[in-house]
Amino acid sequence: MATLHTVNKTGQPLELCLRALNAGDSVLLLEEGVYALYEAGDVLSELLRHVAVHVLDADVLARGMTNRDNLDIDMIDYQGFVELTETNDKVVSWF
Amino acid sequence: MATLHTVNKTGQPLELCLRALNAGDSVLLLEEGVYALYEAGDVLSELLRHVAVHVLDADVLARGMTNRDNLDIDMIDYQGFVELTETNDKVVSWF
Amino acid sequence: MKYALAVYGAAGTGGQSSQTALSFARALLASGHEIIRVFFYQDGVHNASGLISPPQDEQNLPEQWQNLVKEHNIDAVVCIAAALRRGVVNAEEAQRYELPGSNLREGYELSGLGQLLEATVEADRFVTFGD
Amino acid sequence: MKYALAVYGAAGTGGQSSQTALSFARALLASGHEIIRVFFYQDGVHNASGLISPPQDEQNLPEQWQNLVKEHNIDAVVCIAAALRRGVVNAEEAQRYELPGSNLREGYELSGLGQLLEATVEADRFVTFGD
Amino acid sequence: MSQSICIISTQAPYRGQFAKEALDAALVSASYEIPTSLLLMGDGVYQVLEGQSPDQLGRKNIASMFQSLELYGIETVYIDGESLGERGIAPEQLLPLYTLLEGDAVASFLAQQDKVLSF
Amino acid sequence: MSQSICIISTQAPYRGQFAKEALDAALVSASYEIPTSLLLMGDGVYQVLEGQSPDQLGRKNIASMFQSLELYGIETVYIDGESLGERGIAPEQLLPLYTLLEGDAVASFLAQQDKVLSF
Repeated sequence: MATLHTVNKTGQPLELCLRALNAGDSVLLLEEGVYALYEAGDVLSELLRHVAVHVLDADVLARGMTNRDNLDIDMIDYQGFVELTETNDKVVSWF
Repeated sequence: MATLHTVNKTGQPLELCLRALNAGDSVLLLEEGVYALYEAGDVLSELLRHVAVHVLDADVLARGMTNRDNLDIDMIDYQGFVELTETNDKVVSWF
Repeated sequence: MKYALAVYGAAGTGGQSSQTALSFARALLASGHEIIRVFFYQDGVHNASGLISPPQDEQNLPEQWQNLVKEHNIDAVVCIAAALRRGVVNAEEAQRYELPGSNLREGYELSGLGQLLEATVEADRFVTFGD
Repeated sequence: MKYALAVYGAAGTGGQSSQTALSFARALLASGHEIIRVFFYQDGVHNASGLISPPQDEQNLPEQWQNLVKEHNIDAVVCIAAALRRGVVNAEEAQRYELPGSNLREGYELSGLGQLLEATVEADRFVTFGD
Repeated sequence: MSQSICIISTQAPYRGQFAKEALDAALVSASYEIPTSLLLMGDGVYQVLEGQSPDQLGRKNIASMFQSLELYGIETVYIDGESLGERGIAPEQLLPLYTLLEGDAVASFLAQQDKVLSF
Repeated sequence: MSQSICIISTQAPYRGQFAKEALDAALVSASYEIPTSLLLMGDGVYQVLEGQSPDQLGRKNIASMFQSLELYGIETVYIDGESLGERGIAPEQLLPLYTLLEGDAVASFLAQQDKVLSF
């Protein structure tokens, strides 16, 4: 039962998501959750070793965060978001 | 120019308030800001040495936080809130 | 003293600011202070909607606000830009924007941000109730 | 696959969830998936208000939602309890609660939380768009 | 319809209607005879602090609403232990109807659920 | 009416209308010839990150709205340095129209203001 976790803010939503992850899960950062690229670099690097982390391109571009793509996080569009919901068995939203 | 700072949440509002305080200012914790009694005990103890900290009774009672009154923070009602706005020169709201 | 208040939140949704502001306003008046204006901004504009029906076992904050405004003849201004994007309109705006109806309670005026700044400067104390 | 969506936020206020959910819904349909229900909850009920006029230089999300609902014949349910406390009502509820008007857009049904749970269970995938 | 539903509630008790809506959803779910669990995380743990008196806020007591869960066959509320610890809350300050999930137990619990609703 | 007004903006750029409303308030205030300053703190500092492209969100570019401030005589935007540091943002990633307030400077700056509006 792999799970897609969506995270739309840093702070509590991101922290709670981190403790709910199982091996094989995926994380999608969207809306203000993309600020994790700025605020949680260390956490993300650690995270990337265990689960797949994606960011939604529209939200990254909107906020001018492109200069942080050195973190090598997979940037996807809404089509990619849909595919993540197909390949995972369920979706949990953290907000 | 003494200032009354109202804080209605822990997290960013409380953190920003802390760095905006001058000697002689007052802080009023209200709404979800009263959870600072649980989450920021050390910060509050430190704070109490420099500025006057108050909590709004209606919000403390609503949330069942009465067992934390060992922190010796002044509990006031709305009348007391009004008085704080009289004795300070201005009000800054952190939310 | 002269007070001006800004209310940013709707009743019973999001934060608690509508309720807090109302209690504070009552305490102000009980202390003999004057409220020169209440400015309803952001989701606070919903407090002026006439279509809200809270559950019977909860207080009706929009009604209580309206009663306070009437009783004390308070200058209650609803930010027009915030109200239009949230669907709170009077008959005049409904006509201008060709909307199928209007819902602003009596006693409230739709107006611009200038009313907030003016009140801020004219008041001895300005208090924001953020949501 | 069969999807059910829950939308918790209003358009252009608070968070961004209304816009995100709309983009996701369009991408779902473009991929050939079926949306068995969209449940508008919390501040999401404002998306069904017919009195909203966003600024002309911004997109009109309530209108875009309504177009999507019509075009694809989507079962669009607005939580009745959440709607009543936020002032979003149809003619029937307006009469029941003696309100001076109604504002629910065409194409939306006011109903209870059972519709959310039913859709959650019946769908292959359930996605919440929190605000 | 033997799918299991978990309702996660992460907001403080009088923050909008989040806490009440999560409880409503749990009750409706259980009344449809769906296997239902309720999990409190983050600020959601404040919902079950004893001694709440929200009369002055004109709100109903959230803690007391938890008592109706049992009538619908929801006999325990799951609580993230780490969220308690972060807030310095001792288990004896809570309503006595919970099951603590410590460490990885939250993640494994969620992995077993078919659908998750968040509030 | 020589009172000074400071507008504090603490929310990220596309979170509701907070950022835009703070800018609107600053412009109206300045147009009334009130001495006006704008202070970004917390997530508010994200408002002036260069390179924002919010077209796909159907929103106007917040960063570009800052350019109208100068027309109304608001020649600098005050930024809390600590908020930048916490987010690992370098000053050169920002629009070039700010004054950094470091350490106690934020508190002393606020002490000088007659009225403060928060967004």
